[in-house]
Amino acid sequence: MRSGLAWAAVAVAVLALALAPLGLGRYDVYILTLWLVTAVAALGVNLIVGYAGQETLAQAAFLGIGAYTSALLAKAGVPFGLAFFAAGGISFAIGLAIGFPALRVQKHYLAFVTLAFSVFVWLVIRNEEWLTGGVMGLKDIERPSLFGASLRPHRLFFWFVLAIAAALTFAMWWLVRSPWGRAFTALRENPVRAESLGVNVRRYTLLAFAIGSAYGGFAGALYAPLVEFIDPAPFALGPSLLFLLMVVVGGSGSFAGPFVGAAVAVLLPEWLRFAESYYLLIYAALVILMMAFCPTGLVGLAGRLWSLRRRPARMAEDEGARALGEAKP
Amino acid sequence: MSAVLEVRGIEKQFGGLRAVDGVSFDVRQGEIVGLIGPNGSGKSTLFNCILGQFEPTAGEVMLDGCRVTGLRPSQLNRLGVGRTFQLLQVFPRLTVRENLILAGQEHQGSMLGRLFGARDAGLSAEAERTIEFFRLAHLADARAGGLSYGQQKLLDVAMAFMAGPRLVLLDEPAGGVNLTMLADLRERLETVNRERGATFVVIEHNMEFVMALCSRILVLAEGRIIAEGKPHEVRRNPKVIEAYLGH
Amino acid sequence: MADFLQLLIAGLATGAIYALAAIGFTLLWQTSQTINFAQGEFVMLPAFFALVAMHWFGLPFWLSALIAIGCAVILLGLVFKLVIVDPLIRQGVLPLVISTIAVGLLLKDGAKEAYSAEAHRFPSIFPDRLVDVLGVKISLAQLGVLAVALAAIAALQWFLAATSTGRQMQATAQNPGVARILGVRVERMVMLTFVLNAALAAVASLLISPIYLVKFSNGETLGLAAFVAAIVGGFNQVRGAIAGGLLVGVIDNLAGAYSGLIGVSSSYRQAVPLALLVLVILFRPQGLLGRREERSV
Amino acid sequence: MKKSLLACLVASAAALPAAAQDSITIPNIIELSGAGATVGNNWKNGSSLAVEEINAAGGILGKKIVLEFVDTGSDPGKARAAIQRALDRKPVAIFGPIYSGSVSATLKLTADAEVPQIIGGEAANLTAQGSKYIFRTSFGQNVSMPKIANYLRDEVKAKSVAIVYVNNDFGRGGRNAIMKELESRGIKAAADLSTESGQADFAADVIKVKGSGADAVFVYLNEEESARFLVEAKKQGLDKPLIGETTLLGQKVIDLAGAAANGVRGHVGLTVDAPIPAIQNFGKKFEARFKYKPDHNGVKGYIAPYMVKAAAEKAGKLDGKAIAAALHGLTITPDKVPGILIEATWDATGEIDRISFLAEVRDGKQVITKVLPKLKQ
Repeated sequence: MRSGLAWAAVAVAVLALALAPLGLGRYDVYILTLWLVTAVAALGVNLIVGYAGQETLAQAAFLGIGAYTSALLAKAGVPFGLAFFAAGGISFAIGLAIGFPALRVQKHYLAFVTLAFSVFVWLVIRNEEWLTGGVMGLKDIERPSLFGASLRPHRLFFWFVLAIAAALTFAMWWLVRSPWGRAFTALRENPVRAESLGVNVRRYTLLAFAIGSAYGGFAGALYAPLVEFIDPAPFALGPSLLFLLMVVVGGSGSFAGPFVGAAVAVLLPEWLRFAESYYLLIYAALVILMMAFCPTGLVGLAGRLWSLRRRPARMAEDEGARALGEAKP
Repeated sequence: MSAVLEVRGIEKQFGGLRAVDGVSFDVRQGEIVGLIGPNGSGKSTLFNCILGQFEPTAGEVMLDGCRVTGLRPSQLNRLGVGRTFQLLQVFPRLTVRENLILAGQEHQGSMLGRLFGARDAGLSAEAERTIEFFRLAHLADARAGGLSYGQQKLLDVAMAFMAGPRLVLLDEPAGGVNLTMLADLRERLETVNRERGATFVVIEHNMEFVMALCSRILVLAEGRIIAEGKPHEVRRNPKVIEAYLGH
Repeated sequence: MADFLQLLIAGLATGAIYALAAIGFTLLWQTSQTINFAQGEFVMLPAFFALVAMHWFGLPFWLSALIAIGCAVILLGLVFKLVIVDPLIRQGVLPLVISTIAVGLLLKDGAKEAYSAEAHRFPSIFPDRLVDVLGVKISLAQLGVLAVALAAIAALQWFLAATSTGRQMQATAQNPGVARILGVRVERMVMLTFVLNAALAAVASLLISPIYLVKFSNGETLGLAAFVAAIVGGFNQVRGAIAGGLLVGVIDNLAGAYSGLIGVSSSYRQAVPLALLVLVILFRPQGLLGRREERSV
Repeated sequence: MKKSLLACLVASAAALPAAAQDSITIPNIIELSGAGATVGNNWKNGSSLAVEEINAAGGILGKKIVLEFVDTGSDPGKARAAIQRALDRKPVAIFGPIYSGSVSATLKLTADAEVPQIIGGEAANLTAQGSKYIFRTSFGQNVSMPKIANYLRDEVKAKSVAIVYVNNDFGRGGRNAIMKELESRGIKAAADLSTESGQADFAADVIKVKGSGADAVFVYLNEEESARFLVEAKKQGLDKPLIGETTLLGQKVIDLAGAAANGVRGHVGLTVDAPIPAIQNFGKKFEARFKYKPDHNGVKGYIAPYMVKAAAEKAGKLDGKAIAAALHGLTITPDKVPGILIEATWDATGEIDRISFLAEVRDGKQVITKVLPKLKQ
């Protein structure tokens, strides 16, 4: 009964999204597309941070790996489908390669290694001019074609991205409700106990990190044809920190969190346009308030308001405190 | 009967402190062995060395005659060794049923099979049975974090049995559990032992509980085994009395 | 050889500043498990306090410097602890880490909007003179930076080891539970580490600004360097942070000069300290001088 | 319901302040945060100052100008989105971006929309891509680097040169351009040193320069890094001529580097320090208004509105296409439009042509040693 309702809500949301561009201008459609692409990368961060309880400071770097992989392959004449899976696959493999040594040691070390990796990727993109175009970037990245029709028009490209994002979202949903998802939750809540129950904590953590990173790669493969231009700036350490911020603001560990967080990150600068360069200040202040009063993020806040109406307030608070309070090392 | 578990000269040093100092013992199929000793005598450290949580400084552990020293806890678990911890360790955000399925799922099929297969990893029926067996049926869909302490303790123990282990190491299962629940717990453990032939090693401070449950008792003091025998023998052993009273 | 010494001394002077910032990292980590991603901004900001005092209120430099340290202690020590860390540590480590990232953004963009996006000159405490030692040109300013930084570190070490308050702080850092039983006023000690962190950051700021110039974005490089230094040296030891800071400063300079010898372009200079970090994590995860923390069950 | 909510959210995001009939809005898509924040804020202040003056004098063709500032975060992707958004509202012109990478990412959009884009970028290739709608506010590196190379050959008489550049789009572009020019003049590049934006310690770089045995050093860094480099060079007693562009010889560098800047030489385009009363007057106005000395990006921002004004008045209408057409081949003189500061001409590719200077720093002051004429008289 409840799940039937949830399915209906999802169907309505997807339908609404599919129809949205009909009433919107070119720039608005661009922003919506950017939101979807950002949300895909954020889904990956949420898997790593929210479900598996690790910290990643390299999602923007994986976005970059995906973007350059797909752009370079597209320029070499490789079909988009292949380039797309190559972008995700390479990110997955690199995720395994850097996660493997980092996860031998304590919790925060994955964060440290990804931080170093993030800077390193940025340096490679900037320095290897022969491959990546260096600081001048790669121009004129073609949008893919489908059945012979170019997806250059902004609405067609939006629908294309929507379809891919929906598929990736479904795959993520499948993953987190499978036994793997249960294992992820277990290793976040209590890795020692999980290990004693036969959960290979290192392997699951590594897989969560690699799959989350692959989502960064997939998002990158969509980002390049969306913007039609890439350069090193959006793949630096700073944007990686912003990915982490966005997922926590949305609600880490909740399935809708990344979508909400990405919406805030993409749309807030638009809403705060009147504030010109002050919007970063406002955003930062909001994040701090959010963390202090509702660490479960906007989704948690919405849930709390909802249950306040329906249940005694005390229970809702307990729930909120429980959600992130136990993420201690 | 053959020895399920053989412990040979286990030592564990923390800095200058020798927490476990050359412990050897065997546990045979179907036995319930109690491990007692004063606080700080190294019981939990010994467990952790056997179970791969700590790497012992010296010595080895054999399971069914195979050397398993240095294996990770998850590998040992998949070889059929279950355990509980001294402090309560359930997953508060999962339901009772989910906790139990989690406890068994890693023994079902392959990694990929678990990803693409059924959500319950084919364990719903087994979970149901375990829930019934530990008398948690009315709580099956409640979040574990919302259960009372005793109920959580039962769940904790139940999880250790989910995968049908041959050897279970229980660290203070009776700690903090009220009297009625305690009798329940003992009776359940005895039933598992009888019906499934599971072997136990139990650390316990509650002497009544341990004396009634165990067929053989090892006494640990200052990292060494100072006495071993049937419950009534151990009870009268002067070394044991000194170890307890002298500290 | 002279070149090498030149690089070594320049690297040590910069490294001493990294060490000051890195010590703060380790102090906060030890007493409250806080990873402060705003640490670079903590070093960037106090120089702005001094600039405001000098240029807006026309105060002399020495007074402005004192005011800068005072403001840092209050805002980056007390207020940071009470307004940011205290409410957030209750929510867990991740929300706190996220918040320090946000604090960093806030301070950086705040300084830019409130003062300016320009780089500013900052008066040096030390005379602008050069001494020539065995063909190595050393500026008095550099020596001064090194001397003051090392003196601050020595004073800190002495304070931690020889005073009763210092020992209580160490006890708090190692095991707050036990410290509390022993009668240590743990809360006060934790607060003191935040104050110390802010004071060290302010000293670092006043020392480095004549060389780095004062700019809102200075914290990015500094924070990263201090972070790397803390991990390389050992996150749980003050002496580790010192060694890490000096090492990162020297290695960065040597990498800039000699990376060509091993066929690496100097455009990868930034990668060298990070490679060191990864190596340390792989082979000595507790840091070069850190204590090993046994995995708890 | 969800759809309308979404549409509403997005629409409200894009909603613009309803522009009054008697004013026109010109979007500035510039670097207000991130690595380019200094550059962008100078441009912002410069263009604001010019617009205040223009509006006080009655505006352009009777319309007041409203500037809208949009932050790119120094990210070309965001710049592109912002330009797209601005173009959806059909402005008569767009100002910015200043980073060449961001310009490169956006110039096709403005060309397709036929809206003139007045840029701050200096990379050589920007005007070579066939856009009829971009206009520079300063020399491209394709113009300035040959002048520097000539200077190195004829005045400095260097046979080999060490190049120190900042590894961003500005520095990297200049480095690539000067390499080409040096090669064609038979001058050897003795060292090719990449440095970081925001780098503080130049000890290693100066040692490498010294070790290279070059006759002269070409320093192509942003102002702050230039100052830090000069201080280190003086400390280590680097005695080779230090040659540079506007970012090495500006008053700002002199202020920051102090005595270490003395003896530095090179070629400068339009700077606040040029010995021309109109320019120095601008510098004073700017400093009075914003409490600091502008750099050349302030000048770039300042002349942009005056370019639009002169072109619109020539075309007789406020229309993007007409303004662009009018700017091609237009010479604006300060006697007619004082805000242009110095006579300037735009060619068919949007390249700017005006006089420039050879200068050196003596006793903490920039001294012009020679005035180079416009390329085409």
